[in-house]
Amino acid sequence: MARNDDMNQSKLSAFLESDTFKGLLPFIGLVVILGAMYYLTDGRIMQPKRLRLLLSQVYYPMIVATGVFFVMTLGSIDFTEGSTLGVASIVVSVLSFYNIPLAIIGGILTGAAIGAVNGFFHVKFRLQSFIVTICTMYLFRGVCAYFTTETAIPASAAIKALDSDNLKIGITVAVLIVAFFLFKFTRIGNDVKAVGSGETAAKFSGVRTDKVKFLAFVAAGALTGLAAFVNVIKVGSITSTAGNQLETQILISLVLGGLPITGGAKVRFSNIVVGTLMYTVLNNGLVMLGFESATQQLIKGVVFLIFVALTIDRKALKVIK
Amino acid sequence: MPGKNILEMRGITIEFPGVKALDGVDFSLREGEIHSLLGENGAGKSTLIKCINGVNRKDSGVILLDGKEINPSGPYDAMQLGISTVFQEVNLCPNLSVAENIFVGRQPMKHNQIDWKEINRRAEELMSRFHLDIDVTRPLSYYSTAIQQMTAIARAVDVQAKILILDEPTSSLDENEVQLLFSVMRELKASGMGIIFITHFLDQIYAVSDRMTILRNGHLVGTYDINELGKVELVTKMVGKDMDVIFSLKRAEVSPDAPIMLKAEHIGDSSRIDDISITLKKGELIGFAGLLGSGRTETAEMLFGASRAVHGEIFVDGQNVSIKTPFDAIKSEIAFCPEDRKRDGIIGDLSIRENIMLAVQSRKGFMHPMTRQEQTELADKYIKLLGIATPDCEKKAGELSGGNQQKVILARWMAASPKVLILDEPTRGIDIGAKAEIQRLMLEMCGEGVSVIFISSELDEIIRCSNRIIIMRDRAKVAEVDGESCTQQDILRIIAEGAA
Amino acid sequence: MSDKKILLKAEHIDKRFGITHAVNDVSIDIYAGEIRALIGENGSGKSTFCQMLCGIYTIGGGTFTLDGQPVNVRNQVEANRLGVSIIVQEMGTLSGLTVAENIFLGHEDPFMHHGIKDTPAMIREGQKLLDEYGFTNIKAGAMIDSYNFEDRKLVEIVKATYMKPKILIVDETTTALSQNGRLELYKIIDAVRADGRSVIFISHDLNEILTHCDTISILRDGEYIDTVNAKDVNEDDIKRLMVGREIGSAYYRTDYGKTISPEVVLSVKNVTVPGQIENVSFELHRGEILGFGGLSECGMHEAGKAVFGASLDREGTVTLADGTQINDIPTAIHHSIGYASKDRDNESIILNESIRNNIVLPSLDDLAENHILKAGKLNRFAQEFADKMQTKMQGINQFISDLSGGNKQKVVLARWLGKGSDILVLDSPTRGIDVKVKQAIYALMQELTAQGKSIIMISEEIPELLGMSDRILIMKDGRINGEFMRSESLSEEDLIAKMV
Amino acid sequence: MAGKKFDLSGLMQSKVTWAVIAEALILLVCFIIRPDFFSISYQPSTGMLYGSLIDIVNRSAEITIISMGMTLVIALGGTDLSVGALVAVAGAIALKFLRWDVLTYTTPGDYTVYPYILVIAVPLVVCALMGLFNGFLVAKGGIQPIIATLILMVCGRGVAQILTDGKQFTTGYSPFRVIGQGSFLCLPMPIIITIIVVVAVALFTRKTAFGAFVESVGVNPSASRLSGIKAGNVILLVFMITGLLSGIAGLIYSSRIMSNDSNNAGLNFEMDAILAVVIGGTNMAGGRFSLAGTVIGSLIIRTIVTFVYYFGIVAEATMAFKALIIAVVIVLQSEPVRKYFAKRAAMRRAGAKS
Repeated sequence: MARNDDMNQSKLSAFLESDTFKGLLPFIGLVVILGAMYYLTDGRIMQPKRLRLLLSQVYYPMIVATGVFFVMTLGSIDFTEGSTLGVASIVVSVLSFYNIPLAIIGGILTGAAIGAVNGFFHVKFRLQSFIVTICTMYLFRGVCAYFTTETAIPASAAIKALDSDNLKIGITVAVLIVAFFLFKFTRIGNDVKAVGSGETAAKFSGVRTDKVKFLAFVAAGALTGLAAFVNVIKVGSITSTAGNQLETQILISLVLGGLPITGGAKVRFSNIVVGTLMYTVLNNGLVMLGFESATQQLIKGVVFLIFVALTIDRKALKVIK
Repeated sequence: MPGKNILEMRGITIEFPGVKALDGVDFSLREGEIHSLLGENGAGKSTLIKCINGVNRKDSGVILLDGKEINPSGPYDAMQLGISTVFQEVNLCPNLSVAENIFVGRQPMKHNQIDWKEINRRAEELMSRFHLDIDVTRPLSYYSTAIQQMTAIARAVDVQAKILILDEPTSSLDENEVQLLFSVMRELKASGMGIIFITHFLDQIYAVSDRMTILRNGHLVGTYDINELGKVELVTKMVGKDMDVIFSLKRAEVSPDAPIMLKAEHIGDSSRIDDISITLKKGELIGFAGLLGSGRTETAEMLFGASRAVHGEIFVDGQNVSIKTPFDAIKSEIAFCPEDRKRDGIIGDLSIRENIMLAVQSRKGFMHPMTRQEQTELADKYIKLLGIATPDCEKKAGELSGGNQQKVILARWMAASPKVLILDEPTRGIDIGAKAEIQRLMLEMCGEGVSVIFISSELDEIIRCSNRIIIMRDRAKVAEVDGESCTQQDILRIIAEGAA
Repeated sequence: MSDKKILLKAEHIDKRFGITHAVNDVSIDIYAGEIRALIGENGSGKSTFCQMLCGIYTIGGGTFTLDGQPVNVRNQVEANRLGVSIIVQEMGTLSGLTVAENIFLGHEDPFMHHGIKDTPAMIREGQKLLDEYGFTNIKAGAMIDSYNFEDRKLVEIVKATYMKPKILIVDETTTALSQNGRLELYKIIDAVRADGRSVIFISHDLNEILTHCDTISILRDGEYIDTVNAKDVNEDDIKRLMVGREIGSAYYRTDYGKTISPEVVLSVKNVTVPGQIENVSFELHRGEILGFGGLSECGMHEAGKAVFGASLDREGTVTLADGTQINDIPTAIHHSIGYASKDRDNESIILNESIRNNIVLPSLDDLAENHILKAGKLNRFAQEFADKMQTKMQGINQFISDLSGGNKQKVVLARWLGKGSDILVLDSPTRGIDVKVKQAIYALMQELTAQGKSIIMISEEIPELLGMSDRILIMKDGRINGEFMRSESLSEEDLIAKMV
Repeated sequence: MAGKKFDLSGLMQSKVTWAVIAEALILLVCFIIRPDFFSISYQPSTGMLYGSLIDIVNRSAEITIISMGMTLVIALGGTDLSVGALVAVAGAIALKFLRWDVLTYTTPGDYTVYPYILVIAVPLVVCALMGLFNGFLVAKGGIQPIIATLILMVCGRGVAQILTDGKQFTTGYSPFRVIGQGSFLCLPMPIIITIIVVVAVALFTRKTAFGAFVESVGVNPSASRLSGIKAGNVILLVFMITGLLSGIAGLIYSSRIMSNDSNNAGLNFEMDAILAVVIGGTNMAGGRFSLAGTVIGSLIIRTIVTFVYYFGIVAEATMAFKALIIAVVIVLQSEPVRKYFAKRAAMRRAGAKS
């Protein structure tokens, strides 16, 4: 009776391949991880105090992830976020002594400027985003290290006073809502997805592809600048390792959230929220379970592998632009 | 009136291993005449020229220069006899000066030293004769191809050559450089020189030459006065090969008791094709007809292991073979030219040589590589055999035209000398000349015992070439018709019946 | 019709191939001493009818009465004996034999002396016949393969006519002959008529028929329609009789002489893209289909891109009627120019996107109400235009990569229909698409031009160019090399002459 | 046919020329600052030659070795982010085998707990297997190389730390010291190992058809598969080679410091290797690759670090300065810039024509 085994086997694999399952997968993943952590830490993770601490770790990665989401939908990759956060945080801290609004704007503008550098080299010289962002990562990592060699740069007391959860939640939610609106209801979302799934065809259909790509990088930088402000409130002073490995963390979060690495039409806005939450919960859970950092990294790697294997979109295998 | 014949060639035959480059060709050149020589590449033009200037030895026939029989042993010997050639790539020394190039090998001496002043003076005088006032002492590479050509011609003139051969001189010249060359040619013609002009630009032939000789496949089609033949007539004579080829295409004769080369029984994969059986005799050509998406490509991919067949067996030459990957298929000598040339066939960035040797090399595995020499030989053999229009085998395959790319892929699989060759839409998207070529090659391979599966949506091609035709509809084999008797109408009706 | 003696009476002739009804109850009378043309579209049964008469096919039903006696010919040799001979379209002579052997094939007995073939006599006799026919350049003793296609056809004519057949069938032979070959053939068939015998002449060349034949019988889809006198009909009447039926065959446009409005919608002035096209200038009129033809690398595709503002470093100007210059794609689209590329999967459709997004993309700005896009509105917009093009799909949110080639092209056209583009640049719009969908696209093109839109159609298929364009520009080596207005007499050769 | 025109514009087009020019420029600037930059002296004490040039080649050994494998991975159209982590793993295993039981031998001395062959072989085998794991994910799993190797990048260092329980072992075992600090024919051992590796990879790719297979799979994987190339095996082998080479680099790195600094061993090595390959002219989208170009690329990166050191820039900013110069080189090699130069060269030649 080989025939009907084939039948249900192929039905199962068909289901696994189908888009609906792929769409749901991240949510299932989040529930599974939450459930596992709840069980393993026998409920301690859900305690209010713990929950607030967990949430406080979500804010700035969520904002940065929103920016990177637009870049990855283009099919490109942005490795600069970590060092952008570092440099922007320095600017925010220095300006925080003058006045707070200036600090916020300064942070955003610095981030936007770095994003513009990425965008300019990627578009004008048609260099792969991968290469450009590695160079800028190094460059601004060095700049950040240079300024924080002697001592960490302190932020003004005034800015630290702002450190209240509802402010941070407010900013994050606002960013998410605005980004969702732009993505879903305006031309930007369509353009970005079009460039991701077929750049030449998009160009031939009237999409200003170069402009879209440039603005995506600038937006990612600006949002990271805003995240720097949120980070400075929480951290208070900037050391040379600020934002270290943030770019890998964001990449993993978004992929855990179900974002296909090649971008294009299959991206869902929910990838950002689910991915960042999942990463933070996983991170916190492992810390609470007492694994030292080495094993934590190991487990994160394995979890990441499982999700990647399931969500990979074989049809859209392309070189990263 | 053009003068007496200064050059006569009668019954010239030259054979290269396996191919008769020139077969009993007569050619004559008069004094003070521009005589164009034309034909498709591979027609024998350059072989004839190389025979005149001694590069190729002629197997039979006679060459008369001013009535005396000559047998030049090489270009230098020919130059002594007064025959100079300007090749397409102008083979002079770029680093030497213009003047030196004109007098290389025969510098005027003054008390046993080279008399440079004399050389420059005469070079300048020659160049002014062609209304070019250039600094003859600068290196040749400094100047454009047009001026380099003029230097080569000046050299021929200075040697009082009687016959000047120009091989594709205008291919890299722009408009006014071509006019400059023509004015020089007309001057030389007036001075009594006989000029043989080879070009593929038809309007240039009409512009400057008095007579023309057309070669095709090594045969002399005819010599005509310029106004005797209209352009369309000229083309059909030159390209006549295709009309010939199309009408002379005959289905391969398959003896009834020829061994079954390929037998596939009830092959199918669950999702796309459920159950197809095919038998293919040695040297037989089966056509696959059907609308797009009727499963022809899917069936071919299963035979070749490009997609996994879930059930059914495949026998090659009698033995049961399990074909899971293209590698297994190639091991059991099945070859497959895919439909989507760009995606699955040509590897654009690699050279033609690398593309052609790919299948042979992958069968050998990377541990015992083919030497660069073997690869070039293999590539050149098929470039010549299939008439791929390329200067050499190092050109990037991606830069070739559609027809030539298709020939490169065909060469890749012919080189692997398969028993069964599957061709998926080999003639799509290429111009009329190449289409006929590909069909001729296919039938030639059948003649040599290769069994061919020919998938095409051009019904006239299928009918013309196939011994048997399998008609597919909605991923199933609905009919098998004898190629001889059926017409387009029958196939269309069988196909149409089913389609909703 | 003169009341001459009936030479051949065919009553209720019928023939089926499997399920196709090739000849359906045809009754024709052919009189002595006339040249009867037998015409009809491909597949109308005219060849089958004649091949039944001379024994190539067995007679399905009905009887042939020749000169009063019923005949049922089993093979060509018997046919010749009864006075019926045929010159087929393809190669009628057998390679490997001498010319003389070919001429007397099947009638060797006069040369047989108790079993031994007297070859020299045969050659002598053959040469006599050849000289009689005036084909002096053909040697009876030589092998037939040494002659080119045309001379072999002349030998075939001699073979078919030397024994004075009562009825000579000439099946589309003239297409393969050059001008002087055809003159020879006309001389011979006139001689047959003068001798009181008759000829059945099958050809597509209507003016050849009108000049050389007395009466014309028309077949359509295997059925006999009518017989008319050549003198009292012209080409249009014959065409109408031949085509007649409403469905199907009106594949291309059948209207000729449509006046194109002088209003210029787009003017292109000496546009140059280095290395691809050189100062191309032309104008596009409202409601016109401007065809672009040429060999594959002639630059016509780049010209299409230049008009759309898609070529990078382009010199020269592309200006609309209202003076706006088109220099990049967004302005082109904004000023209602649409472009469907030859490389459809890469440059026209976004493969990994839904059908809806592919259709709405250029019109996003128009659909947005102060920058806000409502999903419902987009869906309705996409559904409306997809349905207008009868695209076969499950739903507009289905991924476009699952559609067939024809349906993908429909989505591209739906996109520009939705955008309301007045000027459409279509590059090989029907490449690799099924027959039925091709018809739909041609119908759409005519509808659009009727609404006053103008189309630039770039195509590599000459019949498509001839069939659809009001005006055709032929490109060669990056330059416009010829311009033709739409007319019935325009033939493929005219276009090819400019292309080569 | 003599006299093939000297194709200046062709040379201008190729990226390798730009790499060589950049290297020469940087060396020149170093020379101006420190005239003794090029001096090479023989140091009897260590029996080795000594001088900045030697130092550059010596220090760049690890990156050059890794980037040989990386060139093949990039030629396949992918990237390998896990090389840095594998360097740490190799070092950790080697030191583990050298000082298996910390308790009994507290002080580092000239001893080895396990036979020396294990100290060398096991790390290499483990790294090769990790490379194979990457290859398996890409070839069979169909996962993008950047994602597949990201997994080992993340948990590779974790494995290294677990093996050494987070501690940092040191050893004084002299044969192990030879790898990183020994000398042969008065050249530092890492240079010798690099030469061996470069020659071996070059022979393997160019003498056998493997190089051609890698290029064809890199350009058009489906056409190669349909031509009979076992694309899967080619990918597996390439990632295994890269893993093995990372192992070798790991041994050299840990032998230089005679300990297994798992946290920063091989940090950002993957970035340096990728940049070396890109500067060397291999196209990131896969296809033609040039091993020689990569060697030059790696030397450029090392020269910049030395240059920055000589220039007196504070250590922290070296990374920034390195990035800046690399960025300049990459921009110069980018397609629009090269096309601009080619056009200018053509115009100059055309100028001569009229």
